[in-house]
Amino acid sequence: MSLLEVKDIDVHYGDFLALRDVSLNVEPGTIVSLIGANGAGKSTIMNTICGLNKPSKGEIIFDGQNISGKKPHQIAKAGLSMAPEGSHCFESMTVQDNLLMGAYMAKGPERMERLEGVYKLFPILKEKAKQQSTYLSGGQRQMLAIGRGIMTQPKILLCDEISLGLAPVVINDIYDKLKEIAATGLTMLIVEQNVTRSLQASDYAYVVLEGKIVMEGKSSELNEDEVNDAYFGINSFA
Amino acid sequence: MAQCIITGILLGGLYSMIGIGMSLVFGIMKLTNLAHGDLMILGTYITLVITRALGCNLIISTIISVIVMCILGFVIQQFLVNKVMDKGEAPALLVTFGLSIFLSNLMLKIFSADNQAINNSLSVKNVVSTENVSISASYLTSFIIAVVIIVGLTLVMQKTNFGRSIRATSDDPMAAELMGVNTKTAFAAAMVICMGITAVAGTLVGSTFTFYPSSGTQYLIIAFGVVVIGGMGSLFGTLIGGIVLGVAQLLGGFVFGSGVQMLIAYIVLLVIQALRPNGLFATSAMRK
Amino acid sequence: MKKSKLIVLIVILVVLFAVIPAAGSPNLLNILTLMCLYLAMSQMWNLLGGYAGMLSLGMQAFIGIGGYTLTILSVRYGMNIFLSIIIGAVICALFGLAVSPAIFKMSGVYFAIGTWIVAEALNVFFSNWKFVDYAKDWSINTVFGMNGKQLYITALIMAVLATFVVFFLLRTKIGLALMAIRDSASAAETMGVEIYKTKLKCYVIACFMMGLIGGAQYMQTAYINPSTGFSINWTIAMTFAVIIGGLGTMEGPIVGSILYVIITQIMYNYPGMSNIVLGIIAIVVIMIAPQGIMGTLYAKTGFQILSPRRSIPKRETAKE
Amino acid sequence: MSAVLTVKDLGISFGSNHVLKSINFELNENEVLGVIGPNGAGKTVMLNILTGILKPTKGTISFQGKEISHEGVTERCRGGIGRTFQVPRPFEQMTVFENIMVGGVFGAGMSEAEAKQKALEVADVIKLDDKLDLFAGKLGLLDRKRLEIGRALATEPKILLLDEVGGGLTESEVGLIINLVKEIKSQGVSVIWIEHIIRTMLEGTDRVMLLADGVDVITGAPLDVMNSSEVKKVYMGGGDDE
Amino acid sequence: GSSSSSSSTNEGGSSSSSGDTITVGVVYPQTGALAAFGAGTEEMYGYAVDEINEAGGIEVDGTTKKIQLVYADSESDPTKASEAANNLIKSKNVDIMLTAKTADTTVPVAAACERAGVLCLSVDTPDEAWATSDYQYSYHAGFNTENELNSFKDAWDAAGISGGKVGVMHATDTEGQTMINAISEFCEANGYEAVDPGAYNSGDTDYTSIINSLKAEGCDAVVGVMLTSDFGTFYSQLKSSGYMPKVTTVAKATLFKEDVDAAGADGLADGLCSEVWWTTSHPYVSSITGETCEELGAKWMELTGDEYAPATCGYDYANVEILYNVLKNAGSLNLDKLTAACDELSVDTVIGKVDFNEQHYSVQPLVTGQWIYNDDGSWTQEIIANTQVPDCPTTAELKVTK
Ligand SMILES: Nc1ncnc2c1ncn2[C@@H]1O[C@H](COP(=O)(O)OP(=O)(O)OP(=O)(O)O)[C@@H](O)[C@H]1O
Ligand SMILES: Nc1ncnc2c1ncn2[C@@H]1O[C@H](COP(=O)(O)OP(=O)(O)OP(=O)(O)O)[C@@H](O)[C@H]1O
Ligand SMILES: [Mg+2]
Ligand SMILES: [Mg+2]
Repeated sequence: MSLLEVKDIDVHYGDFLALRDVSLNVEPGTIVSLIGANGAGKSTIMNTICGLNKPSKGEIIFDGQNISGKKPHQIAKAGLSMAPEGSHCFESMTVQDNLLMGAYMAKGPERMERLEGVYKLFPILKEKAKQQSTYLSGGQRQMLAIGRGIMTQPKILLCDEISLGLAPVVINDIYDKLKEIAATGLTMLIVEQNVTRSLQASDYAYVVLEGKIVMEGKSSELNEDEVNDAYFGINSFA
Repeated sequence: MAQCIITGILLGGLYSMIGIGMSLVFGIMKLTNLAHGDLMILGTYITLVITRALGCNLIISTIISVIVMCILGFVIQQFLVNKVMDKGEAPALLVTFGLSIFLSNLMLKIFSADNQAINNSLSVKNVVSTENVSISASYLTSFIIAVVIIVGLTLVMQKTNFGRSIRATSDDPMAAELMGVNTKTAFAAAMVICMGITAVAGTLVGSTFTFYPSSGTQYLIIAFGVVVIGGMGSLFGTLIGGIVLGVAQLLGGFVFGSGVQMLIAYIVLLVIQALRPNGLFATSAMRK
Repeated sequence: MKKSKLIVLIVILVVLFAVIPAAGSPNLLNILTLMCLYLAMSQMWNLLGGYAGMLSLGMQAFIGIGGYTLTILSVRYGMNIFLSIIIGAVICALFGLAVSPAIFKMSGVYFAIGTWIVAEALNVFFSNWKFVDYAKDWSINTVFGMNGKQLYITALIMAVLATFVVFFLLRTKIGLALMAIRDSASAAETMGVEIYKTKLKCYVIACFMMGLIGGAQYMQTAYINPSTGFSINWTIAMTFAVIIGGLGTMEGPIVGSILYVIITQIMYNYPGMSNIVLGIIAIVVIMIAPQGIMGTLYAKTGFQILSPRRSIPKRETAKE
Repeated sequence: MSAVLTVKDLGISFGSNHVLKSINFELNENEVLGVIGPNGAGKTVMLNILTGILKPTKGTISFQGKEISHEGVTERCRGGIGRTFQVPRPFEQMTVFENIMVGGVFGAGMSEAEAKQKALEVADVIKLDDKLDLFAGKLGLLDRKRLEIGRALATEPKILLLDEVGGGLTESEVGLIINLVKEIKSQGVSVIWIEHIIRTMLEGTDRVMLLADGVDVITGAPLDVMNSSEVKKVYMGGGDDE
Repeated sequence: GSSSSSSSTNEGGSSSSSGDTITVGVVYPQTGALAAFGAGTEEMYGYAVDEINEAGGIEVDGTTKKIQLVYADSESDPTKASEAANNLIKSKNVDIMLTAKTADTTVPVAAACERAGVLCLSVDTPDEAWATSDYQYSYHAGFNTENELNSFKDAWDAAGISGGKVGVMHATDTEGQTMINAISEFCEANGYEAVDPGAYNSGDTDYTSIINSLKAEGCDAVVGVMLTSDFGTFYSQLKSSGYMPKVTTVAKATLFKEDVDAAGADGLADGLCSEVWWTTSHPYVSSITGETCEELGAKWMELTGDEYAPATCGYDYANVEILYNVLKNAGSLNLDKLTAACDELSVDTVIGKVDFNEQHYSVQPLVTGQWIYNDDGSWTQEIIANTQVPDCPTTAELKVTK
């Protein structure tokens, strides 16, 4: 049975129809990636799943529970967490408090354990633990956001623009670690701009074009050039 | 001179009581509550009415007033402020502006413009009375309560999961939701706490000074002054802000005459503001 | 073309307002005078609060200075009343300039509060200032001779002047800079916008105009003391008018102040209810139309008479 | 080739955090200098110093032979230093057209009429000519990045500082940005370009500088730098190349 | 219509008492900080006017007319008072304006009337506060600082502190300034020594530095003219400072029972002395009907349901009395005739003889009262001195405060 099942959803921004009949499935223990050009609707899909947008049609089933129309915090409590696009740190709080917020729903001692885990993944965050997150560089914020997502220890973690602004060394690192984490049973839905990396990292991929899913398949079976063609489609300028 | 400094510090305690609620609401919701003064005076009236009507002990009526104000805080947050919060800073500010006009005039209608004072024995008592120095019991009480509340609240905000969730909500409501925080409830909780404290401040003000329905404006300026000196959102800053304002006022009165004591306090305030535009202890959440 | 339509509209309005005194009753004249005065004030408040991002709670400082200058110069020194209010306006501009180094360090709420404190400080200062006879109640008997028509014309001039000042300011570079600063100060700065100077220009112009309007207001009121001259109620009235009309629109203050005066006139019949009703209206308007009447109308329909927007020239001319 | 910008021994600390220790480099006339470095290396900080937003603790910056360390933000902009922000900061409630005009009027000191013409020209360059009357707040990420560049161009800069304008863009969009920068360069503008995308460094720049540990570790031809052991060690990770 | 009055109205011809009524505007604080002053106003004005109308009205310009009152709220705000007066003049076309209840009301209303050329009759504001301008059409009956100080001196004398020091509590407002300007000379003339601890601003929350000066000088009495709220705050701080003068005489603060109660907890203001404008025991009678003050007081209680008739009862009635006599003497609504009638007016009213001087005001006498806090929590105002109105009986001896 799928852990997350999106069934035929439509999403509107005012009059603008941003998603049309989008359906997708995420099996437990897998990494699924969304691929698409800018403005294709990837963030919209992610935001709708975690309750920041309301679908005007269709439903979302998570862990056997219909979560469409629920509030983000209710969905988070059900075990679905997201590292949003643009990192969104709690600016006035220290790096450590930011991470602890990730474990908001957890019990005391467990929090500290998870914290150590994240520090191992991003040593720089440990260095800056007592600093206010406002002073982090662009990439450090991104790490903080991902770390915070991991702190929630969700059943499924959504990462939007996971490698935005990160140095290649860090990106490689993250993907290595994500594989490790996934091996322990964490399920993930990620958005990644780089097609090659995206296909390498994931088990299954969906290609989004102008609010519709235009292609899907096992990552290992998808052809990179076809994927590129699929999502550039009409969108090439040159 | 010594008298002025001591009284100034103690008066500062009362001032910071007046400022705490406003500082918290700003720190947490980025909301400048223009109705703060009127809400506080409403709290004062509730205490007064209960004391008169039930003839009960001041502490009990304060507790009832705190409860009523907490409920009111919840209602205001849920039905007014939460509804416009996501439309930007200005609309929420303007809602409190409307609320301020509405409340002060409603109180005028209900309680009439008569001056009032909350009956209590503290207001005319003193703790120490020597040739040179006398310490008023009500000032001292306010000061102690202020310190206790500020220390307690700081601990709650810094050390507890609840405090963190409120701070997180204040920084980035969307991200906080994603962490599982019910932000509307967090805001409401914050407002409830603020209003509870404000009710206590109201009682203290009512038992120290005479008041009337439109007194709110006067205390709004004081709350502003306290919060602006200390830095919006900083609890410790609120205490310091109160003391600075109180001492500036009293020393100003001592040196230049009573008539200009507030002028001196305002000038000190403006100078501090010009030198430290975000107050002495601004939380960096204010950095844009 | 659009511009000519605008000019026609303005001419019609001005002519209409100029003709009314001949036809209207004294009561109507009185109401129109009030409308014009509040309109002028809220237009200036809106210039700062709505366009320049300087939400001020201290505009009463300049109403007070304007009123007091009129009083002292004309009553005590027998100066011509119009000359007095112009001098008052100049004093206001200078005062604004003098306090600007301090209050311009503040921004956002801090600015709002800072300006209010300045006004409060003035209130206390005037109350303790021998030169103005402390907090004495002054009857401004030099303006007793002005009749309703003269008052109305003065107020009308203020209203038209204030509106045009705002309109032309926004059509100049300052307008462009203000919009940019409002949206992102740091980006504006790296585009070469001089934030401090731009804001200062607006502020000083608004101070000058406020002083002028304050003088005109006190020709009407003919009575002043520090606590009324420097009363926060002035700013409350302006704020109210701008909120319900629409912050950051040029028509907002016009619509808002007309409504404000109408509401207060109606509420004369229900003592004590006036402000309760105004408070409720303010809340309701913000709840259902956070951008005010004109702001919401603009967002919904694009309707705007006096637009600060820059039009895009025709392509052909561009590519030649 | 002569240098338009010379940076000598530039350093800055935040408290005990010595973010930049000593940066030295030259930017030549009509050159695109790529800057790479690990996250938190101080690339954005360096840009903020060059534009005058941050004050350095030491070092000198000379622009067109003139020392400019003491100049303010607007002064430098008018002098010919344009920049973009890592996170775009458009004037959201102004139209695209007005956004660009701001650059012309204040950065280049044009009259409004001139600025309008300039805005049209720039819009063609950045390919936003069909979105001129949209409010900037409504733009998508790519368009926001383009607008960032467009506004900076309108100030008629001698040098243009780009902070991750390709971040978050797809491969093909990155290609578009590379072409855009080439076009800008062809108009005689020198560029400093911070980016984490290897392809932009290889295809879009004339030289690349690696920033790490607060110093400029290595500067040189793109391919050489990207293949250098230093870059592999601190930036690319491991020995595996892209 | 009474076109006659329009000759001198600047507005030009809109006087309009339609047919057989004379429209009289009344601006007073119905709401706001001064609302306590306004309580019962409409009842008392209405009662007095009904008496006139029921007796057939008044003959002006050849026809007998009834008086019709139209009210407007000053909201206790001078700016609003001025707008309210304008509104009455412009929209209700009032022929004559009445106003009362503190300078914050009477001064702006008088200013509006001067501007519009409408006769304005006012009462119950201290004369100096009102008479700061050369009025043409405004007349006032009140009391002056000298009367006030004389009534206070009676209390000081009774306290047995002759030759002692008197601390002066004065705000920066007109009344406070008037008092501080007059006090030195007054004290010197009467063998006291005035101590000036400095002015305060109305609304101040802390009086430490003033109290310190009073304490340091060892004042035997405190005199002042203060708002109730200021007084309450000051007095409780005075008490908690551990120092108390033998007698405290304060004008304005405690005219009504509600005020003394509000001044502070548990009978804080017990023993406070204040000036008394009018009581039901005053020996005067109505110039309209011959009713005694006693009867008027009873009427007040009947109409308002209050338990006692405050000083405003007599002054409200007196304002209509003045209106009545002026109209009767002028026999016209012509502004010149009305002002002439005012200038010549000399009539015995329930607040004593009203006779306007060159500066258009008439000084009424005062007696001295002391507030006594009863065991059951109620207040009694005892009359402890009656030098200015000997026929008004005293009810008690002064009680010295400790
Ligand atoms: N809040 C909003 N209001 C209106 N339109 C929106 C909003 N957010 C997104 N859109 C529009 O919806 C479409 C999909 O946007 P979305 O952010 O989901 O794209 P994306 O695939 O995540 O792109 P990117 O790679 O740039 O992040 C775009 O056309 C965008 O302009
Ligand atoms: N105002 C500040 N106060 C304290 N530390 C700061 C401040 N600004 C930046 N820093 C620190 O300086 C370092 C460099 O930051 P900078 O933003 O320049 O990195 P960057 O090279 O642009 O990285 P990225 O590629 O991730 O954007 C970071 O470690 C950051 O924490
Ligand atoms: Mg996206
Ligand atoms: Mg950076």
